[in-house]
Amino acid sequence: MSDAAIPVTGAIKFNIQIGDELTHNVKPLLHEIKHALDNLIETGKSTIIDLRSIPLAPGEEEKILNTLGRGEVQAQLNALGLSDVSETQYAGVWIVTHYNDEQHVISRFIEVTTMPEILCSQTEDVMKSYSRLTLDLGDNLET
Amino acid sequence: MSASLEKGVNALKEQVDSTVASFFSSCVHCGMCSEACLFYTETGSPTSTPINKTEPLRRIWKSEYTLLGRIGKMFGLTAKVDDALLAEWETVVYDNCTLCGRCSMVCPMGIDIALLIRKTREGMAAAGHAPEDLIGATRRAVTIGSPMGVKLPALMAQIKHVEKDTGMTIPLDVVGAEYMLLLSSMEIMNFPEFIEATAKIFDKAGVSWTISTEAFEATNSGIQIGVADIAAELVQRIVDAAEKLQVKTVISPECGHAYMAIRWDGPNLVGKPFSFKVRHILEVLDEFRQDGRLKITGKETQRLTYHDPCQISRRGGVIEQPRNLINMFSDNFVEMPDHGKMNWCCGAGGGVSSNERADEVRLKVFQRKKDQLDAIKPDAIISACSNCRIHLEDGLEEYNMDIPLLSLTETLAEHLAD
Amino acid sequence: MTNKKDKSLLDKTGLEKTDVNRTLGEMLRSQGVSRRSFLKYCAATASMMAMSPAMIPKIAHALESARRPSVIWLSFQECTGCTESLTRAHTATIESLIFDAISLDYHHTLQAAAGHAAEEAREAAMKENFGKYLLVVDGSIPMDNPGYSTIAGISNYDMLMETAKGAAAIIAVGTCATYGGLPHANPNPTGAVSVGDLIKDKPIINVPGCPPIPVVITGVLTHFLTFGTIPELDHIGRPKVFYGQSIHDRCYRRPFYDKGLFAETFDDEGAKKGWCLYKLGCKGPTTYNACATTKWNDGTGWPIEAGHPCLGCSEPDFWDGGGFYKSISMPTENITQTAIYTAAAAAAAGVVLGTMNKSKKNSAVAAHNKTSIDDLEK
Amino acid sequence: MSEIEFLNWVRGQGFQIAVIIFIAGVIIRLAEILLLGRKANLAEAKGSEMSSGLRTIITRSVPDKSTFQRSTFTVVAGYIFHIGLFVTIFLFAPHILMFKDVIGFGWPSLPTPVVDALAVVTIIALLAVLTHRMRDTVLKFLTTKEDILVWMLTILPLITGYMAFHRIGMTAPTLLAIHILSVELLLVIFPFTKLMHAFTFVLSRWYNGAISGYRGVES
Repeated sequence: MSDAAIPVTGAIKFNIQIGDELTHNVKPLLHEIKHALDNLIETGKSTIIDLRSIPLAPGEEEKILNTLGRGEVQAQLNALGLSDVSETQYAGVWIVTHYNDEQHVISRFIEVTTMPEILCSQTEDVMKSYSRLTLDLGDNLET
Repeated sequence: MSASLEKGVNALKEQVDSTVASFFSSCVHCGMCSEACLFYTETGSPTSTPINKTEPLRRIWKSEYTLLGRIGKMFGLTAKVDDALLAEWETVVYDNCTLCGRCSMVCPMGIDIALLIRKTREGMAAAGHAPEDLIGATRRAVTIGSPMGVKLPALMAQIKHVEKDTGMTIPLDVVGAEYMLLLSSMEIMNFPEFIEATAKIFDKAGVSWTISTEAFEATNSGIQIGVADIAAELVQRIVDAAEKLQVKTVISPECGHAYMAIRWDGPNLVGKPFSFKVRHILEVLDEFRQDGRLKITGKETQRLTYHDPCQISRRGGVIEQPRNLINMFSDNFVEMPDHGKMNWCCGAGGGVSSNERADEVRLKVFQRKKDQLDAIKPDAIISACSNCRIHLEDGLEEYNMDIPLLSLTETLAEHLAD
Repeated sequence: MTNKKDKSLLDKTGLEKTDVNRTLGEMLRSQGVSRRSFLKYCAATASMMAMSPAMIPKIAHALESARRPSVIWLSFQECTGCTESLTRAHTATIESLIFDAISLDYHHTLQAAAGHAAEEAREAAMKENFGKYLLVVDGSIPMDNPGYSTIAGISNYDMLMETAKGAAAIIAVGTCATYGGLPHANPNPTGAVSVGDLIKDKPIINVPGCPPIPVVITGVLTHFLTFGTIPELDHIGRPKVFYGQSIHDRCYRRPFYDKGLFAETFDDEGAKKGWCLYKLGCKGPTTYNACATTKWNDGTGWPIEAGHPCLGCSEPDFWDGGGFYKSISMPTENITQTAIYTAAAAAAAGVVLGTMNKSKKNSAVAAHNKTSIDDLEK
Repeated sequence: MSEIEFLNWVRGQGFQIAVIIFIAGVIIRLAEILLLGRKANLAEAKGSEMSSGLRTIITRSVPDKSTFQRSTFTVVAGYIFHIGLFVTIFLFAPHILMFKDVIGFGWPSLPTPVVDALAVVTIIALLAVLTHRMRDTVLKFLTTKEDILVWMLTILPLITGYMAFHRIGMTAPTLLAIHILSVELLLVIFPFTKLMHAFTFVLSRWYNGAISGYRGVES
């Protein structure tokens, strides 16, 4: 398989010759992304597509990811294992991949949004960090 | 012993063989046979659907010769044959069927429906459900020797006329003659010209022939009414005469069912192969033609068509011969749509013409023949069956059509070169 | 490897008591899990439960306030494959959270305690959480002779009935517990029955499969944990989210079936080209499971992707389907032999019946009275 | 009984019972017919029975022009549903596997969408045939309860097969089991109804051709 935008699941590769768009799910999915982009422009609403819920033949996920390509933003989270968040060559189309701590993909989403929610600092965490910083500063003053 | 249901049922049981069983096993009720039968197409009556006419025989086959039917019979579930059924079927089987066999040619399963109806008649007759008129005709055939009651003196009188008109001698009871000619009562009474024509042709062809004074009647009411015993008795008379005169070939005249009776049913009725050949007059004439014994002069220019008598062409196998012969004296021969083995019956064969009760329907179904004739508008119709000929004349008159009927043998004789 | 993965489960089963009144949200926060991590956890959970991503906020909310349920796991006539499968699901941070969130109070394969101590743990958990605990069962129950399978001298039947009494719901894990499975296969020597055959008054969630897909087991646990309810079930008690569609309908090789392109053997061109495995006995068309989308081994593949037909393991009586390599359109019995014997017997019967026909006809001919002209009228 | 148990039963015992009745029935019926025998024809032959009989087995599949014109619907609809039945029964890959299992050999199949489309066409043709049967005077007159039963048990496997293939209304194992059961019902009634024409047409056409051919007529 050609190099995908994002490393794909699975160490084992089967020697299976597949025809183009075996499940006929690749094109419809790309169209769905197009409509989601349109919806984002018109109404500002985000769309999330769970790639695990779609039956795909070996290689088809790579095909989708290849088509979407790489864009300007690539971010890595370290929260309960790694997560990759990257914008594709189509601005507004993001790929969010969650790994467990054994580097296995546990879920992969295509998010059509201006900014995936998971990248934003969460209010709860911000509040927690405020109190922690306050606490830390207090400690420093004391020492 | 008189006719009874018991005898009828037994007769039907006798009729079942592997052909009957496979035919009934194959029927899918597609109804296509109805469209092959002029008694349906011209009346629209579904009871005239050919396969329906076989119902009494079908019930016997089902209840006596099939596993499920026999089990059903034990529980009274399989339909029975009773007098009421046979009485109801009498008009269906005798008045509305000429045994023309067109249905047998059309059935996609290959069921020989005409054969089944013929077999059904055996049971009907034995059970006393044959039409009065047919019984009368059969009685005359057995007791007098002719269904029309024609006796030897009548024949002799006609022969005298012919001899007087032509100056020829009609050979009677000549031992060792090559051919023995049979005649139908209708020819003797209505068309004595046939005797004259035949005599002329045979004379020109230079063959030896004879008429038996003991067995000159060709028709066989036994096969029309459906009593094999009587049919056999009538055939036996001819066999006896032919053997006595030591002829090589017996000639069946221009009569449909007579040919069926003597040519195809005959040996099977009497239970042994014949020691002589049986040929239809048209077959004999065509043989003469092939041998160059027929010298023809002059051509008919009028538009001629040929009506195939069912028992001679479709059921008898004489199809090419009449056409070969007509083409000798005609250069304007046209075929009706559905000719030859697919020709439509005139509507009067199979005993229908002897059955006064069927007169109305017989003329009604003539519409089919009228449509055929209207399609080609011939100047004259040739046929090779006296019964067809009489009925065609009747029908043409009924429908105000003015087309003359010709006998093939007679027309040929007129064109003989001197 | 197993040890490492089982670690947290074992931790949980060492009769260590945690405060059951704390919500999951509180618990996670106390462990220093960030909100962002929690969101990631919710997203992964939604994906695992085969729920729409739109459900993520709802899941987050539900998990926030979810309480740790006590779980009792009973193993009867089984091969431990289901537990093996479950531990495969328990590989890493995210999923381990789910198990951190439950209190697995009894599981005789995984727990450290043994003998009386183990049974005491079960009884204690039952008593403490009566009416609230979740009962997980794998394995079938022998009804022929209780001696076929006992635990601590207690027959499987007795233990099931006793433990089921106080259960809020029962999850039957694996085809043995759900439909009898292998022990139930013809001729069923132990008289094996399923949980559902014995218990009629409790909600039962059937999670069949031999074994079930690990994330399906955890998915169902998570659903219960998240919403405190049982998921929507199909007509044989399976959660519709996982068992709603047949393998065949979700199979990526389906286009080959539609085109009529089949592998005829395991090593022919068709097999190499990845064609449909129908002819090799694939039970995909009659099997409802999530394999085609969820896949196995951390989503790396599944039997059909590996070139092997589906065995139909999540369906009742899949052992008695005439063979794993016999296509579902084939008869399960040896018809050829039956046909030959039948033909021979029928030929004999046919000769008898045919001869009867012939003799009937002959006697009709013999009974024939010569019909003369005088016999035609009545 | 679970649905898979039901499916296993129809694939196992149920199928076995149906096949036993079908094979035994067909053989007994054929023996019943053939052992009746028929008398030798004593008339001088004008043609060959054998060659004419064999000819008619083939030629009777095609009606003459005039018959076709008079029975166009019956012929066309009949052709369509017979071809449709042939294709759906014998050229559908899963069915061929079944035959292969029973008789030991198989043959190539048609692509599934082709069979699928033909199944629909066949169902439509059979519905049209029944409608015609109910409306045509002659057919209405000839129609017996057996005809209706046979019609129902012929269309049933097509409908259930279509439903099983497209998974309409019920779960796949149940649909498949119902489909197989419907075929088994068809097999059971087969030898005792007009369905036997599938075998006996060879006999009756042969006899027809032989009878005619003996007299020198091509029938």
